[in-house]
Amino acid sequence: MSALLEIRDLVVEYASRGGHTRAVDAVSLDVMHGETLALVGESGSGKTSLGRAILRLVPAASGSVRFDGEDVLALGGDALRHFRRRAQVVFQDPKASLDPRMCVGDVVREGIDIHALATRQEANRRVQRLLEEVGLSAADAGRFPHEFSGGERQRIAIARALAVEPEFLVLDEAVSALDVLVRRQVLDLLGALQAARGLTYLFIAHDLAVVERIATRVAVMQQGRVVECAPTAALFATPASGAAQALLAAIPRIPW
Amino acid sequence: MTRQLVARLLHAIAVCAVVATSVFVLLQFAPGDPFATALDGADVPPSVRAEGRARYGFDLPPGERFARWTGALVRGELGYSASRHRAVADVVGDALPRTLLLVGVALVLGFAAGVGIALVQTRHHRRWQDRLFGVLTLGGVAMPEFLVALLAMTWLGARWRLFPVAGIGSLGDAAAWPVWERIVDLLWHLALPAGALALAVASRVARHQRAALLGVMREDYIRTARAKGLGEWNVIVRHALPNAIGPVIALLGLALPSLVGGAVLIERIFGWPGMGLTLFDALLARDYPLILAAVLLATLLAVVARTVTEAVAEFVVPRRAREP
Amino acid sequence: MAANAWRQLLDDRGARAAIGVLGAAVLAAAFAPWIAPYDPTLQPDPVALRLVAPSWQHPFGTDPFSRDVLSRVLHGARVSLGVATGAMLLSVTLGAALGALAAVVGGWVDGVVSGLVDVLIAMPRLLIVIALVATFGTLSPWWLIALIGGSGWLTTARIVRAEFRDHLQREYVLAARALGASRWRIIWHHLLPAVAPQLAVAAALALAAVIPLEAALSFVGLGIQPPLPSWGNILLDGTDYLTSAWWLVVFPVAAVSLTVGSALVLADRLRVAIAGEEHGP
Amino acid sequence: MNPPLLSVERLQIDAEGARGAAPTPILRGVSFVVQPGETVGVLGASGSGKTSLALSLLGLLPPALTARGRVLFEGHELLAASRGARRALRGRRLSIVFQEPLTALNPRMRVGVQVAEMACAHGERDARRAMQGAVDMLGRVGLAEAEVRAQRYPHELSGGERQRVLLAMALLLDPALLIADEPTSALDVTVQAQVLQLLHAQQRERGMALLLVSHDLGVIATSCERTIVLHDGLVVEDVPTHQFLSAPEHAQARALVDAVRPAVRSA
Repeated sequence: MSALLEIRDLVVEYASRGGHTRAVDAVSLDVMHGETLALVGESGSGKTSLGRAILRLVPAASGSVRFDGEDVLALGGDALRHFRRRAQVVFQDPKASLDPRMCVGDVVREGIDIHALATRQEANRRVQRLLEEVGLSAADAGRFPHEFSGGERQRIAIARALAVEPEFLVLDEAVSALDVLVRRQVLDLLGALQAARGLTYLFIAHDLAVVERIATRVAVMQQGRVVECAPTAALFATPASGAAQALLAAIPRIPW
Repeated sequence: MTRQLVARLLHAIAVCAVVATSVFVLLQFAPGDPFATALDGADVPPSVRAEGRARYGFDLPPGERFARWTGALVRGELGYSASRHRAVADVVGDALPRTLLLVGVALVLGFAAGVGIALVQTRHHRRWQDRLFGVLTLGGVAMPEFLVALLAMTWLGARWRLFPVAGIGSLGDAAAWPVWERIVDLLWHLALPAGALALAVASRVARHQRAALLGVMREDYIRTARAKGLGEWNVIVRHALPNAIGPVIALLGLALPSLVGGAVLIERIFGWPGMGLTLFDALLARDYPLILAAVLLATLLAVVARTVTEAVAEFVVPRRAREP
Repeated sequence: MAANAWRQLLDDRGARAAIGVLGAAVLAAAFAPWIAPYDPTLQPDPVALRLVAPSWQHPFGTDPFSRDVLSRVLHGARVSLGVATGAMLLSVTLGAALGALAAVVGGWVDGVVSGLVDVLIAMPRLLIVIALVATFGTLSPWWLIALIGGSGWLTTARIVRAEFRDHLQREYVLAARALGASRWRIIWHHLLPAVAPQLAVAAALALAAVIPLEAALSFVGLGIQPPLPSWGNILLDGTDYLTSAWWLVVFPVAAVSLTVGSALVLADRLRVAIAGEEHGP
Repeated sequence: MNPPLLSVERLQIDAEGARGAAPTPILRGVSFVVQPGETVGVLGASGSGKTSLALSLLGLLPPALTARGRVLFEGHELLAASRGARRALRGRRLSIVFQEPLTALNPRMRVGVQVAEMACAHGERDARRAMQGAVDMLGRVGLAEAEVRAQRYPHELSGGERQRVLLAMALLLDPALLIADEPTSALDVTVQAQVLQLLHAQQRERGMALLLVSHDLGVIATSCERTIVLHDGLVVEDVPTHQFLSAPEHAQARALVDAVRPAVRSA
């Protein structure tokens, strides 16, 4: 299996009082074609910054990111726009990540419009197909985000990301805000979509319990660094780093 | 802390420099000069006017006049007022304390009253006390200070003769009166102008303070305070007010320039011989040094007051949590 | 959800009353020539009809020149509200443009705009305007609009800049950027609709600031010049007759206060509606 | 059997409808009891009304919500009690720990003062003694260097430390019942476990009853003797926890258990 995404020595810094704070500190990671790489760490460990820097949503201070061989950090103009078609994102808070003033149809269509992927009629049909694909109905296109529950909103956000037919998705705490049952359903949906479309996922989470079922490999972050990266089963069986051990210990042991 | 102080000082100086320069430049474009208007009458021979212009440097090119004027300003000299036949510094020295008295009294009274009203409104949210003060303070902000002043002058002053309608002291040999009588007389004259101004301040403060308090009352820590079994007044005064008063103080700082503007009009209405009245007289007489000094000082007053309120706000409000 | 803010606003009794008063004022101004019982500049009998108290003939009384005060207040609305509206539109447009520019471009542009706002906001606006008008002599209403409007963009710029910066951080804007949306698309499709209610608040506040400013200028004789009536100069005519002719003060004061109060109430309720939307379900 | 410490009978909570619309029910007749010293978990998804339930017990519902029914606590009928009577109970006999420790603490007040205020609200006149009591308590809930930390502002402490401060406040006057509303949800996963352990240690030490409200089955299953499942404003399950885990009866309860079961088994 080859790497779709190669991250080398990536550094992300934020200006803060009296200098810079390193959110991501020289991280190197590969994400393979078709896999789900889970990125796990406590809040403030830099996992969200890493995800955003890969997508060029926040600037990287140094290092390199190669997507399918292309240098992402050097992209500009049309090339950047093309990259944005191929790599998409779903955020944590489905309430904040949908423009409350747009109806669902327009939200999902925005990517199609931006990249002029279809004529007006064809776009409408595509939006309807997408909504159905994520488990909503075509009639929902005319409704507004606030009329939906948290899980449904997250489905809308997934449909928006899929509208441009990406190969790679960053799922930034995409299920963390959801209730257990809904979370399970959305995870199932993500699994089905991955199988059907051959997607590659970078799955960011703060809780190891969430990723166990869906991750191929798990990378554990702590204070801006990746301290451990191993296949899921191996990491759960023999965690090497202190951070991974602490995260494992934190999973409640229910006395069945 | 020192760095912030220096930054504020630089800011104040920048504001004053900008104001001074723009006022000076604009006056250059203005038609006429003191010697066209101040020395009225057709019988003044042109040679006298020319001599006056030469004596006060009005025949120099604008650039040089500006250089001279700023140079003098830096040395603390404000020039000579042709219309008052006195040094500008003396005219200002008389007028400024009176304006400070007027604005200061209005500010202190208005702020205290405004915060008090807001506390009562918060305690009795949505009950009649809240509504009553809501209507009153709306009236207070809707009516510009000078309109309040006019109405107060019409009724309290002219009709019912409770207060004097003009001036800063009663006629007569004030110097011979005992001190306390002079103070009472001053306060009596101060009542209407300061009252009108204080009403405007109180209304603004009360409305902002009420909104800020009600916003804070929704915070989780208010719920925590209630869960302790604290009484409602305790909750409001100990927990809500300290968290809600900072923005209001800062806002008051922002509103100060308009307060100074209102004070200028009020001085004119009540004939209160402060900076505002001085400015109007100077404008009529095209007494440039005095106009410049008055505008500059009024700006300085606003800037200083704003800096002070910001510092106070910073002090009252310790660092808030900055975590995401 | 934006629609919610407007709907919530119309559900509010105070807001409806405020819109009603402002609407009535605008209608009165627009149709003043047809509503007003007399010519506002006509001086029928400066001796017999001087300072007549309110009556059926003259509901608001007459002024020292025997002119009908009701007609003058109505025509004054035309001038006062016209100048105020013009100045408000100018200041809000200017402020929105500069605030948006500062937030979106950032860097030195932001530095310049923010610095300018910081310096200018410390100046007493009324004082500066008075000084300017006094030096240039009296101005035409158009110049008044330019002067008052041009000095009032600061608040709007601050609000728009802060709102834009806030929304630029939000995930829905990030999502749009991730989709490849251009700056212009983000501004037009996402940010401007998002700040529209805030802009309405800024506009109402600007109106509430500008009406008294014009009144104050005219009141000190520096604004609208007679015989053209404005609320400020009707007051000016009345100051010499405070004890004898209360109607010269009360009616223009009421006109100014009602419109300013309505604008403030509108701004207030709109803010509540926006907040309710942000906190709501 | 002794009379229960807390007995909730047919508790209904309604949210005021917007402009004349009918009120929306949040709780539709909830009944349960808590015995002295017992640990009861209330499990529910977001929107199931569990936070409103917790707040209504203390009389802290926001004005838009109204509660009906009966809540008996140590012989007092809480919903009918006067404001003063309820206030006297709050904090002293009936305490609460909230979810978000950062926002639940006053940002402009030293944490020691905030804890001491609990004593002052219930009759302590000597400020020095109140402060000493607060520092002692902060030490007992495991805040290192309590004397120094008591002088800090909330944002100078970590999330776990802040939650300890809230706990110290709630435990200061030795209440008979502690309500913990999602006490760990806002914390990092590794800190969650510590705070839960602390909660239980304190509960055992004091023989206090604990009502633990959470959306997290893991939290409740590892620590509660009895589990109450709230769904759609009703109690759909009220059984010993082991029974709930092995044989949940209601469909919703079964779905909740199934959702976490496999993940936990392999861990």
